[in-house]
Amino acid sequence: MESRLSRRPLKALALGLLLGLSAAAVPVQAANVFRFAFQGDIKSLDPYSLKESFTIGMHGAVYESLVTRDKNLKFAPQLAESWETPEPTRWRFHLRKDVTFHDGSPFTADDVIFSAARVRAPGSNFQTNVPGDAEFVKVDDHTVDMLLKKPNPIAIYQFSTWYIMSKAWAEKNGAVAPSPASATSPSYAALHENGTGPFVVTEHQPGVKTVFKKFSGYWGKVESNLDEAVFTTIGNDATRVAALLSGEVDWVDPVPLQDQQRVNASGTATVMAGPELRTIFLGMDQGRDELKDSTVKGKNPFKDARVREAFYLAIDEDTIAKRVMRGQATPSALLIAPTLYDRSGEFKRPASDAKRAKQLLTEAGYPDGFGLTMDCPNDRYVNDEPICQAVVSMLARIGVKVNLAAQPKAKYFAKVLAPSYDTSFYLVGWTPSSQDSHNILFEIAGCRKGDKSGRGGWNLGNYCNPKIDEIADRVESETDPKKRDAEIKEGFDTIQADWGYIPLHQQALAWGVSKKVTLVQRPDNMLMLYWVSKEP
Amino acid sequence: MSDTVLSVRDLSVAFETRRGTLTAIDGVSFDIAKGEILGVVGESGAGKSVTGAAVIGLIDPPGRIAGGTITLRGERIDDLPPERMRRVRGRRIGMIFQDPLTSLDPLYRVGDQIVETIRTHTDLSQKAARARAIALLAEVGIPAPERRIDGYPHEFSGGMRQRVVIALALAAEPELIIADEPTTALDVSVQAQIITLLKRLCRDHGTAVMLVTHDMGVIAEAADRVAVMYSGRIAEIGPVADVVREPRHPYAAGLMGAIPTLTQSPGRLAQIPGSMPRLTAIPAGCAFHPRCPKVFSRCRVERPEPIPVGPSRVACHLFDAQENAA
Amino acid sequence: MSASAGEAALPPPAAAPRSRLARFRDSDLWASFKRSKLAIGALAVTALLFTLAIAAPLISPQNPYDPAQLDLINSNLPPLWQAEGQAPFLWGTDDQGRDVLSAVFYGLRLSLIVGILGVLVSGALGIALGLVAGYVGGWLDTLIMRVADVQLTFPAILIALIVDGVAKAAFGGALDTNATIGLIVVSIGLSFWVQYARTVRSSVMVEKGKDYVQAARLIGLSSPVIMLRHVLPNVTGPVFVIATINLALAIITEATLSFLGTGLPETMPSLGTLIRTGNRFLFSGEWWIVAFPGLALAGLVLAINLLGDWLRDALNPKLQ
Amino acid sequence: MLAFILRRALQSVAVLAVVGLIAFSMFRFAGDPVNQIVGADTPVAERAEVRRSLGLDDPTLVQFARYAGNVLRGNFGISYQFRQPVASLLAERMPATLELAFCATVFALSVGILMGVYCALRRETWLAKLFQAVSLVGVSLPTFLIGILLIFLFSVTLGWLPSYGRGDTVRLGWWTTGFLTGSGLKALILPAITLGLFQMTLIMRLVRAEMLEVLRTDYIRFARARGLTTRAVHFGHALKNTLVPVITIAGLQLGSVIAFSIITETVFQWPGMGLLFVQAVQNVDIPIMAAYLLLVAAIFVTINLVVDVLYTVVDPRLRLSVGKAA
Repeated sequence: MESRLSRRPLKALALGLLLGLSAAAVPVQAANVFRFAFQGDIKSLDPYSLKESFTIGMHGAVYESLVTRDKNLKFAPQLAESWETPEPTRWRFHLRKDVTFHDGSPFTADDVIFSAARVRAPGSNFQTNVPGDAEFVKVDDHTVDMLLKKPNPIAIYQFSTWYIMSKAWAEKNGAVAPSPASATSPSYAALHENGTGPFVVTEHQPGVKTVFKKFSGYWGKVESNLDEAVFTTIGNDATRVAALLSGEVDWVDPVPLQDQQRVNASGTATVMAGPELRTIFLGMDQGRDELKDSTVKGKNPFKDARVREAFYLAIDEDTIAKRVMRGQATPSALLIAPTLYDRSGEFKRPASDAKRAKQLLTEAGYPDGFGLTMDCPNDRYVNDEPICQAVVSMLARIGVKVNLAAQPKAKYFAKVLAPSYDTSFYLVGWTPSSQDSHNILFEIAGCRKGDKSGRGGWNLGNYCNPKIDEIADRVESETDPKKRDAEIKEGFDTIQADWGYIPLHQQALAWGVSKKVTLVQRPDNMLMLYWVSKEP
Repeated sequence: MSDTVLSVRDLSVAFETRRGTLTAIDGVSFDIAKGEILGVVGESGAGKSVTGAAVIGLIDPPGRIAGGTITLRGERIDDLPPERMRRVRGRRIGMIFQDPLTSLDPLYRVGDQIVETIRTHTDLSQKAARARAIALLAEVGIPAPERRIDGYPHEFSGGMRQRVVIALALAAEPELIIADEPTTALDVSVQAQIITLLKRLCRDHGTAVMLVTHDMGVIAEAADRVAVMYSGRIAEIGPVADVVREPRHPYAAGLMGAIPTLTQSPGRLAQIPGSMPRLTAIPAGCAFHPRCPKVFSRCRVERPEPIPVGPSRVACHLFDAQENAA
Repeated sequence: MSASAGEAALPPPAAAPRSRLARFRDSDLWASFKRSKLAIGALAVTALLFTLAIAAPLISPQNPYDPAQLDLINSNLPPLWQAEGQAPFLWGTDDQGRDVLSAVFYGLRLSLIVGILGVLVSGALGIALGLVAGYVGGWLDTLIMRVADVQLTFPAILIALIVDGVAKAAFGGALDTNATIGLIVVSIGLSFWVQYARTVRSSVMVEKGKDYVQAARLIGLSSPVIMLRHVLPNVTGPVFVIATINLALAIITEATLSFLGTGLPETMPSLGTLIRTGNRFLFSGEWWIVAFPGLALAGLVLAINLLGDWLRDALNPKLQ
Repeated sequence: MLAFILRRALQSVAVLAVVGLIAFSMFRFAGDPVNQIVGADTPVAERAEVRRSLGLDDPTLVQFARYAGNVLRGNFGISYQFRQPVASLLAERMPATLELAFCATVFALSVGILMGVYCALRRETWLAKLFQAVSLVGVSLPTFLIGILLIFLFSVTLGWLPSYGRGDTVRLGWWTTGFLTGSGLKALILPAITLGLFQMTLIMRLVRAEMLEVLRTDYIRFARARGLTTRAVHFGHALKNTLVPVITIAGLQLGSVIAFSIITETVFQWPGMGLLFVQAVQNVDIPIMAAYLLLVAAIFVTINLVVDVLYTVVDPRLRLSVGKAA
């Protein structure tokens, strides 16, 4: 009797404790938060600052464009309700009338005209997104005309990543120019945003984290059920995978190839793989009269097509795709992904043939090979440095001694890009931002003249065949798709015949996605927050 | 004097080293009576300090007491368990080290160190202990003890610090004080003061003192009796007047060759050619025989036992031989 | 005299001239060495690893630095004792078909070269500066010792990163392997000299006050030379201890630099680079790519540290 | 004492000036700052304008004076990568690094001292030998490997602790803290252990060696001779004396903990200054590198000064020599 009495208060206490605990455990209608991590960071919120897929996708949650691309990369209206081409050189855009910026001000034609000027101003990384010769004219508050000097069927191909900014906001905050007026003052637009998109940025710490919250005044319907999205940078591969597997984040990019099996086996997350639009290829300096950092003095071996062919044939891309890429890559004969060019199927990659390669080198006068330096990024593309290493050892077998200079992307690009183009042999990945072959013929294979047009801007080795420039010009203004494809084929044939580039493969996308999350993976490797939903 | 405080019988101390067992003290016996000062002299390495350390139970490993007994007021203390021996230390046996500069913990006020000692061994309150500490400091001749008690050791001069050390040794009214070279590190002028102080305190409190030193001058000045040690053994022990004026053992005689007075600068002690043997190489027979001017064959084989010669005891075959000869 | 009398009374060195070896065998160093099983083990491991490093080109089944010998077909093979293992790749291969065993041998070689060069540079720098500071004294001493204080702020990693960043900004572009090695060696040298300098300086300070230096001055002898002759033997022990421990630190530093991406390139991997690249495969089950270089590095550093530890204890008279 | 502190402060300023000069030289001469600021396609005239606006045409001395003036006002320039003032970038990251360094130091000190004391007092026990062995393994494994192993074990395999970042933080004014949220505290554990491990072993070995040395000193022997309890001897006297030099070393170590956090922050993606610095090195962002250099030096110098002051508080002797740097 006594013992029962004494036990009672204890029981009550335990019960109370339990109740208290369970009450504490039930969150007060928690916000639905999506946490995600990428290997790089969002450096700037200014949508004209950096042409890099992931950053562009993030900007796309906050800013919007006149014309967007849907889940299948087809054009779709966004800030422009509709558009037409009353004549080949005039494009008319009808703007939505119910749109406001995040600061509450209405969206009008003035903002479009302002943005068209800003995106093409010095310091913008998106100058080629809007045709350089285009003039924008306001018809009324919600109608804008784009006037071109000559017909251009692909004039709006890159509009989906040309985001519209508020004129009044930019003027008020000294953010009219994409790069700050004085080199010693910080950029306002890099740290703050004022878009029209479904999300607002509530916190932005470059290199640490960025917090997106739902924009209550958004004009459209949003598929996403998220209240909040928190972005973090996790540069270290192992840490990033660990964060996904432990459920700390719901999405990571990229999942390293070797860890994909483990992620899939985890039960909590899966790898979403799909072909990417980016093509990885090798380029050779065919411009300089003497190859830099090479044992060959006084001449440039790459000016000899036989040497280029020998390099091409020495590299066994099939093995690279199978071994280095663990099957997560599609060997490519072209500098463009198959989905972006209908007649890709007609091209075949010449089979690797080390014997023939050696013979070609001998014919070209290098029976013992030669030495040169190869530039390679080590944190930009999937297994970029291992690919380069594999190339180095394959070339070693035909007697070419390659000194591999693998560097982080910041240093790498500073070296190989304009203005110095300081490279003899390099690896690059390229996605045509217009998603069209013309971009390849123009920027990658066009002769580098250093003019303002941007032709050959990414032709780091200055492979130059004037025939391609002619073809590119015809392709640009050709409106008949059939004829256009034929012209393009001629261009690609020429590059292959010249052994101008060594295309390797399209890498596979490798997003690690929590099973609680549904989202859309487009081949352009952009994560669009407005398509992300998460089980609460 | 019959009132024996300390009695050491056949004490041996050994050190285990990687070269085997070294015997640092070998069969040492002596007594100290109440109020008596026994001087222990000898060269460095003769075993004086080790004897002191053995008595207070502070021989660090790898050393150990290998044989013999130590009794304090009739109670055996060499085999006490550590905790009980700790209670003997400080309470019943006090100790004074050679270097007053390093004997005091530099981070504590001297008063705190005295109070700590008093309170470890008595039930006095903090306040009472502090009062006693001030009295002790006054007794050892520190001027303005009420103020100085809150000073740090580095604020005291060497002589003053040795006075503090003596006060610390006296803190719990021990029956025996082991003073290990208490004046060696001090200026000559201060040495005399410290010796005088030690003598006075010992007289006032009736404390027995074991005064370890290599300085015959100090012995002559302070000790009642003296033991001369050589190679871990006692060569001669007896009243100070006898040993100093009429040393029997050839080694003791050599030591007495030049006794510096306290007012003069101390001269060299060992006037005997050669040096004391290392512990690893103690010769057979009498340890002193290689240096002894009066060596004869028996010394090389047989170890001399202490035999009474007058009021002293001397470990030398010479006196055996003399008797034989006579 | 204290209670440790037994140790202090060791026999004097025998008067008769004896061979150096015999004297060494009789010395405390040797005795303490024989007693310490750990020291014997550490020395054995160190000796083994040094031998492997020196003999790497002779005993490796493959030259991992020769790209022509790598074949992608052999990539990612597990160790020989596993089901898919293939001869001659005892410890398996990495993602480039590089034999892990050979890579570890060559990596040991490179790590040791970088470490030893780094220690030599820092030692030379430190001893020179310590001598100057101690001997000349005055404002030069103050300056050198203040710089040493500042230096302590910046661990080798930080210095190396800054040296690397500045070098790349200044020269632009990638450096070749030899330049990278040089850069790392310089960084290590710049960050580890302080201890040598302090040790040598204090020894010089002690010697400076001694009679023979004053005497030498009086009779017009060049005292720096005489001092050198007295100072150097005094500091050999401590300097050797510092060098041993620094060698371990230098090897770790190089590995860490490689992890942060400023170390040696993947085509010419040191142990650190091997761990960095192998680290990618830690989660994927291809454990052998990181495990063997990791074990080799840990073993090497541990053995050297143990040796250094034991040396320090053995040479420290206070601890005997 | 005031004079001493004043002198140290002056020396600190001199040290900072030297580091400032180095930082300025990096800023000015490592590559052309103009190239870093403007786009590659910027015309020459515009470059010249930027050059003028940066004051790069002025004499070097003027430039250094201006740089120093700017730095004193907290203006470290604009980051090349982020287009933001370096000062605000660093300020944003500083709480993360300081909280991590603080936890790592607390961990290293508490565990290191405990283990060190244990190893010194119980030298021969198997646990002490185990600690010794662990400490050696601790210094022999590179930090990044330890971090990755911890992540592998506790985040991936066991799923107990987060693998990256700070968890949820609370903003208190300009300071963000992870101490106030559960996830913030959990996120601290692995990085703090990783960062503190090396210092912990260092402190453990230092405490052990220092304590063994202290235990051999006269004042410890004297304390034992006074009959103090083992507890009082070990923890009252030996430990306190051991900790005096340890404070110095630990203080100096705090500076290197902050610098060493570069590695830990990279492994754990900890959004602190170290991570910012590594990114800056990779992107050749000289203004951040220079500012970080200055900041670490400033932190170090401040710590040094604090340690000096602390030293005088703990050690009444005010020893001027900075201990025996092990």
